Amino acid sequence: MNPGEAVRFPKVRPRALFASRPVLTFLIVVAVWIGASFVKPGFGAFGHLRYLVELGAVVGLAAIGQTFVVIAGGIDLSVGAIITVSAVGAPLVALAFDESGAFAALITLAAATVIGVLNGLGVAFLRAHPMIMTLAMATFLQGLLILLAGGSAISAQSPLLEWLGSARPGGVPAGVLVWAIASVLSLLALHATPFGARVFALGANSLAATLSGVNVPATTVAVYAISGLTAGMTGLLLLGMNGQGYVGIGDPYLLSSIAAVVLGGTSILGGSGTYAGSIPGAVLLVTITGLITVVNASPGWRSILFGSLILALLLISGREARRR
Amino acid sequence: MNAIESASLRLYWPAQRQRNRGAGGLLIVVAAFLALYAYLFPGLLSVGGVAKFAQSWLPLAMVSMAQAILMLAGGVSLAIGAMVSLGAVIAATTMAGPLGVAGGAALVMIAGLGVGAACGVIVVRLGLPAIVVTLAASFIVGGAALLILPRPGGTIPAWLSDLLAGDKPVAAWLVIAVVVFWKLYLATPLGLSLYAAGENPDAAYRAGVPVDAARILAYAVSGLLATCAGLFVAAKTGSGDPVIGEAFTLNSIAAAVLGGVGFLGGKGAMRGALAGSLLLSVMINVMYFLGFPPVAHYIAQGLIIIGAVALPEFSARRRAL
Amino acid sequence: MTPAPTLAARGVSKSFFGNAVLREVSIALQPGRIHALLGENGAGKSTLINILSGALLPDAGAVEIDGRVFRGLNPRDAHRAGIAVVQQELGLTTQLSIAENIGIGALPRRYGLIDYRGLARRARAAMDLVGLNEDLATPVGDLPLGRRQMVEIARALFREPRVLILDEPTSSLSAHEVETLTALLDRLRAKGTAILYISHRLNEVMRLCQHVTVLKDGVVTADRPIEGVEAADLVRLMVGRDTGHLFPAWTPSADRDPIIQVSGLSSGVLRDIDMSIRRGEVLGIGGLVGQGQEDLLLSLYGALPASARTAEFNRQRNLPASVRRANALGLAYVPADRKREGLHLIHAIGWNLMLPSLARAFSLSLRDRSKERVLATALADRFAIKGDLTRQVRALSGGNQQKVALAKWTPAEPQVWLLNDPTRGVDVETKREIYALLRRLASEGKAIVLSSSDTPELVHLCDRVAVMREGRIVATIEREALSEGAIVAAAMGADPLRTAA
Amino acid sequence: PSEAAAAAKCIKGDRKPPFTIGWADIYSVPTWMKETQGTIEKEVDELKKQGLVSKLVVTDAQGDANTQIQQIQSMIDSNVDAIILIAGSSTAPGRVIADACAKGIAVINFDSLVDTDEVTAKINTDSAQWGASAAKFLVDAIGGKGKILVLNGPAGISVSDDRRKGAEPVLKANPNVTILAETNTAYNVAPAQEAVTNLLFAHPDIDGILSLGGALSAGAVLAFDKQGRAQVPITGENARQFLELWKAKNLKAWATMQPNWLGAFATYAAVQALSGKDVPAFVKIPLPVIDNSNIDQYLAKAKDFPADGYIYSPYDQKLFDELLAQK
Ligand SMILES: Nc1ncnc2c1ncn2[C@@H]1O[C@H](COP(=O)(O)OP(=O)(O)OP(=O)(O)O)[C@@H](O)[C@H]1O
Ligand SMILES: Nc1ncnc2c1ncn2[C@@H]1O[C@H](COP(=O)(O)OP(=O)(O)OP(=O)(O)O)[C@@H](O)[C@H]1O
Ligand SMILES: [Mg+2]
Ligand SMILES: [Mg+2]
Repeated sequence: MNPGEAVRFPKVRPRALFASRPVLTFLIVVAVWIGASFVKPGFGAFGHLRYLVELGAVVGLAAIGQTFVVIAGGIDLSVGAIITVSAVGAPLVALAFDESGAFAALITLAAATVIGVLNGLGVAFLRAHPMIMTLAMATFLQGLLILLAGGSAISAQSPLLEWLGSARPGGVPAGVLVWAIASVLSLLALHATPFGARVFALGANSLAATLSGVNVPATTVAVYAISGLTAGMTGLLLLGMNGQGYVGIGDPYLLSSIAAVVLGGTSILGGSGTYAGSIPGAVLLVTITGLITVVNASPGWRSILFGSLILALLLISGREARRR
Repeated sequence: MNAIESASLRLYWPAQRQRNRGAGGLLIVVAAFLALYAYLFPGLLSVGGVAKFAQSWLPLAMVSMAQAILMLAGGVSLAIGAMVSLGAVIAATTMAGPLGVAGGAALVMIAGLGVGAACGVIVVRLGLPAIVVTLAASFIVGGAALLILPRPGGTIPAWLSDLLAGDKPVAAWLVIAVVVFWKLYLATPLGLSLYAAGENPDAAYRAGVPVDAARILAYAVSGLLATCAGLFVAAKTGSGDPVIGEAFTLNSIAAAVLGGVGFLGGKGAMRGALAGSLLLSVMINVMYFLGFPPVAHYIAQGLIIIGAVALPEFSARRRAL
Repeated sequence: MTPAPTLAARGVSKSFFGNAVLREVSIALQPGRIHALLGENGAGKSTLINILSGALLPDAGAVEIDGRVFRGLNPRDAHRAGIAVVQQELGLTTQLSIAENIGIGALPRRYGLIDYRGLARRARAAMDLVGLNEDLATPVGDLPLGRRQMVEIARALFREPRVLILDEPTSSLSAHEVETLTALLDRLRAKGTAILYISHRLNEVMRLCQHVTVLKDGVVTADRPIEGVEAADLVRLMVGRDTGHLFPAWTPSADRDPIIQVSGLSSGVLRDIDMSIRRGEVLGIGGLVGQGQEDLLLSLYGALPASARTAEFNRQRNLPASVRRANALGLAYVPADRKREGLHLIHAIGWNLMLPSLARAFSLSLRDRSKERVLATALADRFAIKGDLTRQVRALSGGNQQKVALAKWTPAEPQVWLLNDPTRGVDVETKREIYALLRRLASEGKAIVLSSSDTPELVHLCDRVAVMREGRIVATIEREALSEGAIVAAAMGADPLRTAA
Repeated sequence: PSEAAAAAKCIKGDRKPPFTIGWADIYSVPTWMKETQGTIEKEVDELKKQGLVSKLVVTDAQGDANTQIQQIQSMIDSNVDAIILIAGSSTAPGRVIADACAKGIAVINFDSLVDTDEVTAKINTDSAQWGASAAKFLVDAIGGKGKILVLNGPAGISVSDDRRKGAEPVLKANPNVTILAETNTAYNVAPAQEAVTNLLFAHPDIDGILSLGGALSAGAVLAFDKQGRAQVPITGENARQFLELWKAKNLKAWATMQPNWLGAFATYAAVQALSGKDVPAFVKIPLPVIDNSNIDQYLAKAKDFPADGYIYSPYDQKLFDELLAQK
């Protein structure tokens, strides 16, 4: 590196790294884990922490697409419905020749991606606001579910889903493995490819992006397609973990995917952020949920505690990040 | 002042008219739906018909305004539903007691203003993202509602229910009262500052606009509207329910966005949000009278929502060509 | 002993993230005097006026109003003390009406409500001062850039200030509007207003101001009456060395084949435009502000739907249907409103410089960061964009932002540059560099289309100037006939030199 | 007149067959609701054949009690002859239902009940008895002492509150049974599995699970299974997944049900009331019990039911008539 370049691109100081939202969120997760294991010994058991990460994988997978969409300046309110549709729909495409269930999974993922593409087309070409487009899509999918759900009595279990839901190669739950691979790919796509740069450009200023030659419609369609795909993956994982898809299985993951993204430091206004923050964000959310479950209190108090914890943690990470 | 001069100095009403432009397409769609509804159900065009319809629309109208105010200020709230529930349970547990209707209503308003302002202070002063702060608030407020009333119950004095939700179109008058309240609010310097503070807070601050105060006030007013919507729901149903408001969160966002209120602050007008909520509300009745089965409901609802935003977009583009 | 200045800064210093931007700067504004504040882009002018008006707090030093020291001055206090600022970057609220924008922050009230009658009357008076004749109720979002600038000025006048601070008020104004403003400032000065005037247009400064303070790298290098100072001296004080002519020598280039030819182009306000753009020329687009210049550039760039009877772009038939198509045909566009259309403010400078290349690259190829760094460094060096390129663009001064908006296109080696007021807010030194760059590009056989509100720029730089009025090209003035007078005359509709485009 | 005197509440006797039935569904998408809707449609087809019913109008409030009120209002506006409903809130629809009743519309409320009495009839199993029976089974199954988890439905909902309240006296009477923790989740598998797994780690010894409905039990069984813990006695409902797990894991379990044919029965009762028959104000449906003695009968029918559905007990008109005859 020549000296001019060193001035132009100074090395990131380690201290600055520690003040970054992803790292900070990660540290908070670790702190909560340590704190909770003192209060509730069972909380810190390896098996429990592993389970929390496994749950985090579900939220985290859904948060992949949500991160792309939010960075691109949109929001996807149909992830919950897409998750449900794939979890309920996957057993319906079980085919006789397809013994592993892989083919059915592929069809399901393809369908979920197509739903995402439709979202993207609506946002890009009908110019419908992302909230409106994806909310309307969620409504459509509810209608679709009335037709799909309960119509058939095929049992869901295929070897692939069984593996996804309960295998632990090398002690790592399969879902976590899938999540890890998907995370690496998304981080690469977001930060190491021109496509990722376009996503950031689109979210920060779509007009300037257009005038800079970015293919805004194509990029828009792509991010929603990614969101559909990862929601589909989430649906399959849930199906594997619960042995059964049911209507409403995806509902909790709409708000939690958004919360994970924002807790991880991605701006809801678009244009800035990273999936690296959504990862600890997702684990943080399931950790708090787990923590609240073991607290003995009335439902009202538990709800209050949950909200207060989120707020308190946000205060720590949010404030630190702003000091930069 | 001569006539020509006064003509060139007209400001308030022309400025109001200008703000119709963005909402024009939607207003036409809404009018069409209302006409269709009246055609399918002629009973709408009676005092009782208007009364009943206004009763079902009013809470959604109020929460849509509560949401739109925040969006104009560059925020958003996921706690609207919980605030409605809170308003409802406070009303249902106090109004029949020693506090009476007036005391209960005051408590509802104080709770709305207070919780709203607290959210506002956290978002504005601490610079935290509104969406997560209000998500947290939704759990806290929802929890508080459950503590006040762990299961549906409580009562609202019958005369109040009969007054607000009887056969007289009191709810319709309330819609008008809320709109007047909003226009008054927007006619105060702090109210109008909402637009400037929402669109470009830095520039507004430099122009001497009390940005933080305007935004915190917006949160407080939003909270007030939400808990008052809860009070009305409680009166309409004669009782309290700690989870009655849940659906209002997403519906309020849908109505506001449908009405052209933007997410980045300072974009859109309240009439759009009101029109959006009216569309969402009347749509339910129209589909019923058209005899749609539930599957068709879902499909049609999606199509109507997309259509209402896409059609004006297309007609606008054709004009541009 | 002179009376206490109306507004003064005493030894103020300010740094951002450890970079000193102002070092012990003092400045004193006297009533009845127009005080010029000069300096290169990034010298700290805007920062200084932000401190004077309470928008920023100094790290050290103090602000005095009428001799009284103010600590923790905020914009509201400053307004109350009679200080009004026209900010460099537009800060209007698009949905509100002109009148509401003018009044906001100081709305007249009655029974706690806004007094709309009073607001209308006073806003109209302020608008009359700056020559805005639009309807009071027009939403500001409907106005073109230049008119919005006038609204900003009217907003400052609305407060009937004792101190008026103008940060590059003329950067998006046309000659005609500049006239109006100049006359207005003279009148205000005569009435005893203290005025601080920032501009990169030295001729304006020489004509208007009585006193000058020059900033260089955050330090005052001169503070003296303007009488007896030459423009060249001022440049030397700002830049720190002798410089040559602002405009490069004009030499006709050899290559004069048309690269773009359109006839009957219509779009938006554009009516039936015939034009040809040749390789190796700088084609100026002149006219009053908002006569369709921007629409013309945008429709050539595929960013506005347009139709044409015939069109030939780089030997391809048809108008480009999209920006990407235009880029592929070798066109690049640099917008006037760099904040909204040109740059991604929250992203790094280096990232902005790379965006057009990234927009063209294959989606899922891996980015080569080290190559990007080399390229970005080279671009920054070439355009004299100083410092760390990992900072956000929004931390750059206005002029430097403009350089980024221009520089980012060079790696694409466009054949046709569509430039919309590219020197808006750019300091003289950078202007000189940009002018030299444009001529060099032209001599390399590239075509430049330069729309500018700065008439001297058109006169000295262009091979031809097409003057627009109401969406039409009303005249095309060849090099030999070019003069400011000819352009203004054509723009105002009094041109005898009318020739075919 | 004599007929009118005997007539059920709300009925004025001015409505003639064939009747229009309004089915104000709170949320039509969940499988339990779809199955219920199936029984209603079947019953309506039957009644149509008899010329008693002309039309079934269905609304779907998408889970929102406010929307349900609006839709019931529309039913009143369009003058249906009967409204059958599952209430989205035990209090909210009270006033609109009373309006309907005052207009002479037969109102039959089943499953989730409203507090108001201004209805023709309410039809339901006894939630308190549900909770009590479940608790009794569990206490017996763990030998009268031990540590248990209690899985409740969502907070703030009457049904889940009532079931829990029903269990309370039984638990009180057995002080050796301690409650380690309680949960409130939607009546679904995933949240229950999540909560129980978290609780498994916090509490090393769990002797039994008092699950008060829906698919919660299946979630708990899956949680134990996945964490490799030995299954414990558990109560539950007739969700097919739970019954299948019960058999597969050889559980010590007990289940009851909220029969889906309540829908069909409500339809039948509405027509009976409109036809001038007397209908009791409250029809209490005896709780069917599923235990090891009869689980195979239920599982034998499993294939006729959706994989995420509920296997309900058989019904016929004779059963309905018997239920209506009760006092
Ligand atoms: N000029 C108008 N044309 C039609 N309706 C109007 C007009 N002015 C007010 N209203 C009524 O007022 C209601 C809400 O108030 P309004 O829409 O004026 O708030 P607003 O648009 O947010 O205010 P502002 O325009 O200042 O932002 C609308 O639903 C509409 O019925
Ligand atoms: N908010 C900020 N954060 C970081 N750096 C800033 C900020 N504001 C200004 N600077 C830096 O301070 C320096 C001075 O900026 P300033 O805007 O005062 O320059 P200027 O003299 O007005 O330039 P121009 O003529 O281009 O407008 C620049 O280097 C700029 O990068
Ligand atoms: Mg500046
Ligand atoms: Mg500048």
